[in-house]
Amino acid sequence: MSWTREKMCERASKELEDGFYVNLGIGMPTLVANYISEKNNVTLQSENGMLGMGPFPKKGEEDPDLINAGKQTITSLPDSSFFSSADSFSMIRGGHIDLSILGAMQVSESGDLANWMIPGKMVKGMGGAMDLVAGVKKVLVLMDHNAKDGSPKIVNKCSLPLTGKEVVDLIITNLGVFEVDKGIKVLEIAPDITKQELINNTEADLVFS
Amino acid sequence: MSWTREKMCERASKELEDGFYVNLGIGMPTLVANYISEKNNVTLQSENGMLGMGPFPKKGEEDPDLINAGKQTITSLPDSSFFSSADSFSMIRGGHIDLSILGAMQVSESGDLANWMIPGKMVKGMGGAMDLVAGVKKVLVLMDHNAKDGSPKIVNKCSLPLTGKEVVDLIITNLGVFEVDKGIKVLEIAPDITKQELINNTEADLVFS
Amino acid sequence: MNDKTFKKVYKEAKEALEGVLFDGMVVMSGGFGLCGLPENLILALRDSRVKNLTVISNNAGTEGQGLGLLLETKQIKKAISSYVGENKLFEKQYLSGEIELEFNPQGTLAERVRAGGAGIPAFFTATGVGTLVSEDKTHQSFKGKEYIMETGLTADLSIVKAWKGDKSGNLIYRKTARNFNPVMATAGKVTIAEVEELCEVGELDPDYIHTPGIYVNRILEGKDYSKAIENLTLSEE
Amino acid sequence: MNDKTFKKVYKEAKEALEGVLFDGMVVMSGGFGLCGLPENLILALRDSRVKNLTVISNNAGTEGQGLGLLLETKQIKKAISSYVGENKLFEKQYLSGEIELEFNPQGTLAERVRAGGAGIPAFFTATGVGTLVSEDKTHQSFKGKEYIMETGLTADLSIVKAWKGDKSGNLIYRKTARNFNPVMATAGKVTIAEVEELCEVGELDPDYIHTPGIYVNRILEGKDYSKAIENLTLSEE
Repeated sequence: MSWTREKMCERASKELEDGFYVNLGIGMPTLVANYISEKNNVTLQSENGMLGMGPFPKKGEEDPDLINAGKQTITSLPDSSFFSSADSFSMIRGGHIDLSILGAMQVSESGDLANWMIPGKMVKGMGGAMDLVAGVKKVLVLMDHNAKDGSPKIVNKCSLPLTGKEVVDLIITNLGVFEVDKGIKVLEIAPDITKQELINNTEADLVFS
Repeated sequence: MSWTREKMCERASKELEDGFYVNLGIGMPTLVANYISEKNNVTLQSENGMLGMGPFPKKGEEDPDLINAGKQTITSLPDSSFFSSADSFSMIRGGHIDLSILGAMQVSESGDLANWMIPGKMVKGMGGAMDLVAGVKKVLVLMDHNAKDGSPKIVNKCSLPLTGKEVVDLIITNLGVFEVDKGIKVLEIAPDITKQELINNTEADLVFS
Repeated sequence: MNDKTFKKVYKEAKEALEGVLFDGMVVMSGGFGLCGLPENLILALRDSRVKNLTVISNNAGTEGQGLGLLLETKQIKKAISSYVGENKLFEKQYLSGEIELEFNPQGTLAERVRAGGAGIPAFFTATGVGTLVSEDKTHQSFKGKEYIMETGLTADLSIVKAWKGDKSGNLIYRKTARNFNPVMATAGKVTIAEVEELCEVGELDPDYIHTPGIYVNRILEGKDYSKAIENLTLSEE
Repeated sequence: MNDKTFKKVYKEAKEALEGVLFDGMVVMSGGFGLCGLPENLILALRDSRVKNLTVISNNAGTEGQGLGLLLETKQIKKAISSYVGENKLFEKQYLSGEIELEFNPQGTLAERVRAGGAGIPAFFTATGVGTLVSEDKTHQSFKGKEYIMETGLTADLSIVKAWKGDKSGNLIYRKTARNFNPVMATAGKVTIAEVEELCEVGELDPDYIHTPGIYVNRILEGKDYSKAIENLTLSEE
């Protein structure tokens, strides 16, 4: 049985150590915020210029001047601070963010990441993704193990244009948890998934320990 | 009769156009502030991180957190703003300051400026002078025409280490006012000073109009 | 530009734009999505019909909102942005070749603008190394790590939106409506700011000014802010 | 450094320095002259007797004040500064070869520190072109103007002084005591801040934070600030 999205997010949240400053990408990574316990002091950064991102607002409390990088209405917290885009990316580029969680189209065995562009399709832009993967201390990819057409997303070499080269540290999919460190090391396998199933669904060579 | 220091400062103050943002160097240039009329909106920048520098404080009103680049106690004005050293020099380097008035040891006919170092003597450092002359739109040198030993300070080529190359636009001395523009053009001569006296006291060729 | 008259305050956005516009100019516009947009100035820019603009802005607006307004009137020749999703009109004009597009990583875009305002012609960053962004760019290694060189950006005109501003041009932004506005204010040959509340000089605390007045050539109090929300998201309880 | 325990608040400067000092380390210290100096942390640094320090700071203090204290104990091996006047002890140690000195133009120093904190390994500036400062540096021309390349600076430890700070590390500076403190806070592998007033989280307005808490690993409320005035100048009336 492969992991549900909820289970994947919960697993990803375990990577958020006490005191971590974390940037969560748009989409599934945003949901990881639901699994942050109040006990461990995790601070969320939003690259449009905010540290200390709070939950979504209650109805009627939304503020058009207070949005996250996905343009969603959010709230602030007592320890929040606001700053410019330049200051925000100085924080990111300068290696001050401990962890970034992003979605991906492809990850290669050397940690190359592709998640911004499909040739031939309209390109919306890379936004802050290239800055995040180049600057943040640890990059975690949270994605389905296979594309919708069933093709593997953990590949020998990305066929799609890269977002960053040798940037991914950890991959969490619905089938398992993988460390990128001179190859793809299998750290955990979802329940009832066999090694062979993992191998069948992965193009890159897997290292089992 | 050569100009007094007061007269020199008063003459320099005429270069402060309405609406100008101005940085005044340490020493005689600081005194130019005394000749700024309230009518023309001149704003003084202090490179340690302040725009809108006010007069020196009255006794008992000095604030150790409020100093200028010469480490003198100063005051703020209603339009003042404070910022970091990095932001201050972004303002300077980025060409946002209209005019800088500095002292000098030597100015060459091509506008090279030497004012920070005498070889063999203890060097205190260039502080912000190199940034100012490289970044500010117009650089005015305010200095005695001759050194204490009588040697000319407007020279063919600076013998002292440079603060900046081809940076000086205007020179005001006790003997006259000079524009640096493919040579040293004499704009004004102090009363009772003859052309010959000027020439005798200047190493660089002078262009009289 | 040094405004010799030191009359920075303008009543209307249209009036504030007078004398600074020309076809083919480069315009920077603050804002992130629809947040912190100089709405009045964008409208006045549209009404001016100035054309062949190169627009530097993180996004290209949505249909009928933000810079989307300048797409309708085909005033934009080129956009330098990090993300232009959510805009079918942009897509159409891009695919038909009417509009040129240069993508910059968001942090690189912000830093290029900051560099432009700070007199830094170029800097090195690891962002984009090994990607399409690095093509044709100077590569250099520092302490064993590879970087690419990016250049500073300036504009003929920067239009920014602040929360409060005083008549000497000091600005304060509110929450995440700050975004690209402060850096763009520094990088325009002329910078025009619109504010929700125009204050008298002395009303703002000098310790909390985000944009010192030196960067603002003209200022106006905007009106009828729509402050549209692009993606209203509420908590469930 | 990520402080896993998230216990940022320390009672004493001495305690705050525990575990981060080593001989030969690079230390950045905020302050301009005697204004905005981390007085408590400098004293504790002196008392620690850590030696062979490379100190990055705009000035070298005066005798018995600021970094002058670390000169008395000969803890400084090298200084990277823009101006070291007004300090006879520095002069003596420099002339005798006990201390190494690297002068940077003040704006270049500030920008190098900012770059270090912002992940920018190098940038170009016109400051110092044609002077001693440009010797042995990479020259490059942009749009017909000559620039030199300067590199980013980081430190093993940054010590900074703020006016108010909260327990999550957010800082606010007062007047010109801000100076180099905010950029240095970003460029230390470990940054320790001392504040005049330690506040509870939530007491500072998120719009007016000068240094976001992410940059501050440890924070303490300082005491007995001397806040010496280097050059008392009064108006005549």
